[in-house]
Amino acid sequence: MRPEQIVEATLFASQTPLTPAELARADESLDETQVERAIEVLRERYEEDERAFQVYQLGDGFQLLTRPEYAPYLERFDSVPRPPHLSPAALESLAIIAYRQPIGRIEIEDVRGVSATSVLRTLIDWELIRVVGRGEGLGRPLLYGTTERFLEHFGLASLEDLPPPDELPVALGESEPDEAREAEPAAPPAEL
Amino acid sequence: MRPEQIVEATLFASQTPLTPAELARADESLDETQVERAIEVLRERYEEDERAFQVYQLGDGFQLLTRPEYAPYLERFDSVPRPPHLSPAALESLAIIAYRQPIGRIEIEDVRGVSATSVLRTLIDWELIRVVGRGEGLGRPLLYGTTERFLEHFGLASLEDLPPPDELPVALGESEPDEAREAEPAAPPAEL
Amino acid sequence: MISGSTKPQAGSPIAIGGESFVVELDRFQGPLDLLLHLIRSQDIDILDIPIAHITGQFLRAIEEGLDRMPLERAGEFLEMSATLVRIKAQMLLPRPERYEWEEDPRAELVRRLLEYEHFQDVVHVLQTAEAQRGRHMAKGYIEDRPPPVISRPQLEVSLRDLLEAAARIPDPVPVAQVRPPSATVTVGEKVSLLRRLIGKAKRVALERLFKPWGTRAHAVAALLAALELARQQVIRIEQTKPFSPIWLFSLATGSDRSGSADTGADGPELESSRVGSGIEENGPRAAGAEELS
Repeated sequence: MRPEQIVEATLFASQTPLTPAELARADESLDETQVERAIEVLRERYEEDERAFQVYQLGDGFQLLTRPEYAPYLERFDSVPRPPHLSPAALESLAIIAYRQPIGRIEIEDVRGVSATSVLRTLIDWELIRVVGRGEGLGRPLLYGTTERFLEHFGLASLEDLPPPDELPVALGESEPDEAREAEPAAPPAEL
Repeated sequence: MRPEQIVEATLFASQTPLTPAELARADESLDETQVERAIEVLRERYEEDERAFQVYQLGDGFQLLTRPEYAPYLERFDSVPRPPHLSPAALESLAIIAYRQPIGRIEIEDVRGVSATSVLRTLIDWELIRVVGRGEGLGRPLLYGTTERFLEHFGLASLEDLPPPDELPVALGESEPDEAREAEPAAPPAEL
Repeated sequence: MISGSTKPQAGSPIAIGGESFVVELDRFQGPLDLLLHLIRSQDIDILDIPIAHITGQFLRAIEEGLDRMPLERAGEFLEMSATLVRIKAQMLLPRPERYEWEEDPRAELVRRLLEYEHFQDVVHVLQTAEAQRGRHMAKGYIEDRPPPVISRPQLEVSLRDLLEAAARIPDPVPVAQVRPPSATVTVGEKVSLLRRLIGKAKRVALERLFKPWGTRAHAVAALLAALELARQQVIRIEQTKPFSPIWLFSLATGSDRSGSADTGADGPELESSRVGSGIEENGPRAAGAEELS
């Protein structure tokens, strides 16, 4: 059995993204590098053969998903309930957290001009954000950051897929905390 | 979009076998004959390309499944469908309904202290509870009670078989696993 | 919402002055959102906001919607109007009194507006990403046809599980507890209890004087004690509406202990950080290989 066949079978059987490490568990002969190479092989084959699905990267994981152009056909079927679209309030807080993490509640409220308590609870319940630590200062406030699930929900391979702040229409003068962005080499685009 | 691509997307996205008639619902341009031809095309391609999956016929439906030779790899994952179990929250609500029926959502939430909406839906989906009437008062709230299936599932002939609330500790003590009891030094037989 | 009839589209010009000024307050995420809308929809240079003009519009926009708003939200809009009015006043100060190195009173507001606008761009990015992700379907997207009841997998829940859950149900609040007749209760006891409690807190719920005992006799004694101390002008009794809690306020002078209800908001969030991926959330369905992990 070739590595890409084993990886294909495993990706095919899973309903959630799997990391290379998880995929490698399918066989002793596999390691993460081989898995990643296998994924590349599969991607190229699916592309060439014009398969209706492709391997996409979501966070650290990979998942077989249909290509977007098939959505209109599939939407004709009764589908399982999918995560709801986020409310503007939730999106606003999430946007701030995504770009400023780790960040505390007070700072989020300062930017939004409104209370964020209940929104934060919702985002935590949906596992889109989590507590990543505690800040300095009075009461050592909880600091929030985004989760793997956040990346999955928005179809992002990593936070680097978000445009850098200065490329947004309204760029901010002050520099953003984004050391993380430079640290890792960009992963191959997920094509999402 | 070629018919076999639409059929492939649909087969891929579906959890259960779909009949040609169901598959044809994906697009007006498709009829059952075309679907069947598309399935043939896919089968040949998957065979040729040595894909890890194939289109299998199950009853009068078709489903994409991994080939049997990949089972050993997939079995390494925790993927065998396990019988579903009720979450503690669902169980708790079920217990409240069993003992206090007919009872409304608000009263259940009062006891549990948290929202019961989704739990109630789950219990209704499992046909363990049903709406038995409407209460007095504001909005005439729905009242829930247990079903026949509830009795069947828990092996009860009737609701009277449930131990009265004040005997619960005793009832639970009695149904302690037998080994535990046998481990205790048994009272010495009278004859010794 | 100020007026339900016309829904202004984002970016549509707002009629200035007169009756046609229609803004749905509910539509805005908060004061910054509203302010930004006023600025954008009138092609105002954000770096040179005509403060008097905008303040007037802002005040009029919130005027009507305010009392229909929950207190917390209303407070957020009011805070902004206070800021605007303050800036307006500062702008009116005669020039000579303001030094050159002094910051434009509008600077902080402009910074906040720009920052808020920036994150609106991010919101747009996220919305687009979310919509795109929604066009990719995973295996299992097409729903199971609900299987006939007979073929449903057996739930893995035993009667013991159910009874254990039942044992965890708290008892209903007893209507009246049977007490041995010897346990008499006197108004005097309640008076000294109340005096002790009111010494420590500025206000005490009447309930606290009898709830632990739960009998009618205690409730009556507590009420009589409260009335007695009220007569002696030690406390004041307050109830906001029928059947709401009865509060006993100390009339002794002391530090103001206005509540701070919102402070501990961060606490319980940790606990709720995992919401089950289990059956409760998703309802029953044939488990695929979803548990691969």
